Amino acid sequence: MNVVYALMVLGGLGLLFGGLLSYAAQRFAVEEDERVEVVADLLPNANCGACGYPGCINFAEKVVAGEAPVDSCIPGGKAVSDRICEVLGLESVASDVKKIAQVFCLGTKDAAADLFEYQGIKDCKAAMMFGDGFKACKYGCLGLGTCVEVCPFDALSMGENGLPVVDPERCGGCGLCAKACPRGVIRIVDAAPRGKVVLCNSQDRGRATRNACEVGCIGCKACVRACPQEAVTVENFLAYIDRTKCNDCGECLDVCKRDVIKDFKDYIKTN
Amino acid sequence: MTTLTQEFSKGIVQENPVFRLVLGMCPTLAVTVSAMNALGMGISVIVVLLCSNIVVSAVRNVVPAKVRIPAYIMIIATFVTIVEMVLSAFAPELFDALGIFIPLIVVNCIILGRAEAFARKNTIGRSIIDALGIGLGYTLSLTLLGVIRELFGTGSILGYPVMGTAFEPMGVLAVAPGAFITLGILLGLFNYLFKRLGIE
Amino acid sequence: MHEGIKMTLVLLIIGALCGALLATANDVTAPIIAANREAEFLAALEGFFPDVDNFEVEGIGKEEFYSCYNACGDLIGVVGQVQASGYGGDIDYDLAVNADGDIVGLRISAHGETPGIGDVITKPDFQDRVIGLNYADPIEAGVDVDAISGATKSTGGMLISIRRVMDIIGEQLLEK
Amino acid sequence: MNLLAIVFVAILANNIVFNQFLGICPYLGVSKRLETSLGMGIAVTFVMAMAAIVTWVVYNYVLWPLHLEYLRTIAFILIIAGLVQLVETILKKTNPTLFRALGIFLPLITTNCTILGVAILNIQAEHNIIETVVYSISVAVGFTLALVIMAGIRERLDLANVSSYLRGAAVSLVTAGILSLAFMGFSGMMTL
Repeated sequence: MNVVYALMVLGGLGLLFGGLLSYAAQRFAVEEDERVEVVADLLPNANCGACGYPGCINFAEKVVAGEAPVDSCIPGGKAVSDRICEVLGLESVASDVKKIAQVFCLGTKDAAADLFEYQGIKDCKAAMMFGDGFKACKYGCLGLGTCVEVCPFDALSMGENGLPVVDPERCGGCGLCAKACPRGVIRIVDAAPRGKVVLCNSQDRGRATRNACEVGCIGCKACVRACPQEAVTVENFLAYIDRTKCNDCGECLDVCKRDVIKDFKDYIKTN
Repeated sequence: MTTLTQEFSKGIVQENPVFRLVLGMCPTLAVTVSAMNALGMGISVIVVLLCSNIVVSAVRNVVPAKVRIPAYIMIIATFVTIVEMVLSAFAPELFDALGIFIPLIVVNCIILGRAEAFARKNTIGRSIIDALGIGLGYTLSLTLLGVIRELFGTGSILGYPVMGTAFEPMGVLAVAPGAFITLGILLGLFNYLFKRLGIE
Repeated sequence: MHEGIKMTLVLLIIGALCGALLATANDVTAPIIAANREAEFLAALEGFFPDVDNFEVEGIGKEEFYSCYNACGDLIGVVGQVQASGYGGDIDYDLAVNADGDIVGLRISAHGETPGIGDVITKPDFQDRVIGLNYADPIEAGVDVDAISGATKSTGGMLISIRRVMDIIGEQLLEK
Repeated sequence: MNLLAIVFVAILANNIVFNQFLGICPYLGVSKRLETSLGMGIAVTFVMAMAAIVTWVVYNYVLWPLHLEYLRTIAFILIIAGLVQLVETILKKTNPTLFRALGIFLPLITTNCTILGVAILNIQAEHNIIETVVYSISVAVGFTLALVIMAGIRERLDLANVSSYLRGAAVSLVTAGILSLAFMGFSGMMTL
């Protein structure tokens, strides 16, 4: 007999909640364009904000509504925007420019001198509050890993020598690390593996840079004179190589006494 | 498609429920006062996980998405109650030891977790293997924690005093804080081991 | 609407099926469980009074008192399934008192006392202090039974409860 | 049993997380940030109070008279799952931002051992309806308290230089152990 009771009680509860839920599903139905769900699944879902929208779901809604350009998901790059175009039936518009983060500093723990020993919170922004950082060079990397923490793709890891290392496969060029770095040591550059690059961020005069770091650019302009393509310019005692003009001839690399100019392609993974 | 052996072994190492997925914490902390309890809990979780994975993957195409969770949890609850009845009928002393934790197997995140994350999307065969792998991984982790807490907490293993009379048992291990701290350090240890053995 | 009906139907069927399955499982196991419980308690009774033959139950509040009779029907003692309030919550224990009022046995069945400190109540050196006392003597912590230092809340709580239970058993013994 | 004792014991003396080991999975998962902890705490309080009332009524007016106590677990969990799904659908419509902030942790409330644990404890302690509601709300407040304290500590922990192996769940467990040690101090003060 109590089998029937049990059957009725549980069945009744199931019925009650089934009915309640189906009523609620209708009464509180949220009209949602199911394409948003599909597009959201295509996105890396790292909520990095590089597209300018707070989070991938928000961007997916704007894309489906047509208010956001299809290719503005930088980490996703061409692959993601093509797939979104397929889903939404638009023609692919994405240019195949892949972006990547680049650390413009070679000031390792031993190369760049410290002013004082910092034992505060392991965070570059926090360290900046103590006399603009514990390193003699006011432009170099502090090596406390704020960029590593903030990267949603785990593309950045802290090398033993105290400088962050960029992993080209994972980095989508979203720029969160560049925003997080209080000294602007990391910048988002074109990922094409060609050209030379000046790995320094110091705008100090020559003598100040020389005291602060063994590997800092002192703005001696030797590379400017040596470069046949006029690809190198010096501003505020800091050389900058325009990689679109640079043809990898290596003149500047040989002439640089400070050894601060490197090959772009082999410097991404190894430093 | 991962091979069947990988499906099984991932439950023990890569996706070990306690040390990697960090799921099913409530019974893990409370029951592992003694190795015997831990073993009993582990085995009842394997039985329930196996039955629930089979049924969940059997009905996976029938159950509409909106009522997925209530339906699965009812299936799990049925198996747990049956285990509860069988245990209290045929193994009363183990039943008394596991106390409130048998009904809580229903809300043990592992079982619903596997039903939701795995059984719902895979065939019955794969779900069985996954259930065995995850269940075994869970039991091993639980027993390991149980042995450590019992050895240092009361100086015995499976009830037999082992550490001699001079040993002053660390009472804290038998109580709540001890469980938290032991598991925390074990988690750290396993992270170190996994990193050293290069398992992602 | 179709979606709604399907949802309700699925929950109804699963609920009904589970209910039926559990009910049959219960019908199978319930008698065995009851038998287990019965046997377990009978064994406990025999532990206190080896020659117990049958017993009467009398419930007062949440506590139960079993008056035990031997084969020839005279009362050999009363066992109380009672509770005390200790440091870590309620302590369930059985107290056995023989016909002339002396405590014969004490068994803690469930307690939440702190292991290593409060659980001294399960150890012989506390229980022996209580065995042999008569319901007439005043059982007070510190007077004739010194509570164990460091676990005063647990042992003290036990002694107060034993005193209360002895009064109840005392009346029952007089009636018989 | 006076209600004040229940409130004190449920929040401090016998805290559901630190002393009874219930609700650890969401506790470890949600307490990364203060806002989600509070959001989760409020959602758990709401669902726990409602679930306690419904389960108490169903147990005492349906299961008890029909001698179906063994259906207790499955009936309770069905009620809880149904209630959570209901809260989820309503919240999705009325307050989408909180719904997205809670994200996965809303369905996780169903598997939150505290709610089923509290429902069962209410029945075992034979509370009447008022005690049930007071006990459930105090336990939920205790849970939120544990969550908020933990979230506060974890936000500072992320900046401290914890060894890379202990980061995340390991260090939160050790912190929870120390907090549980502190909460044990309350246990001797008052018992139910």
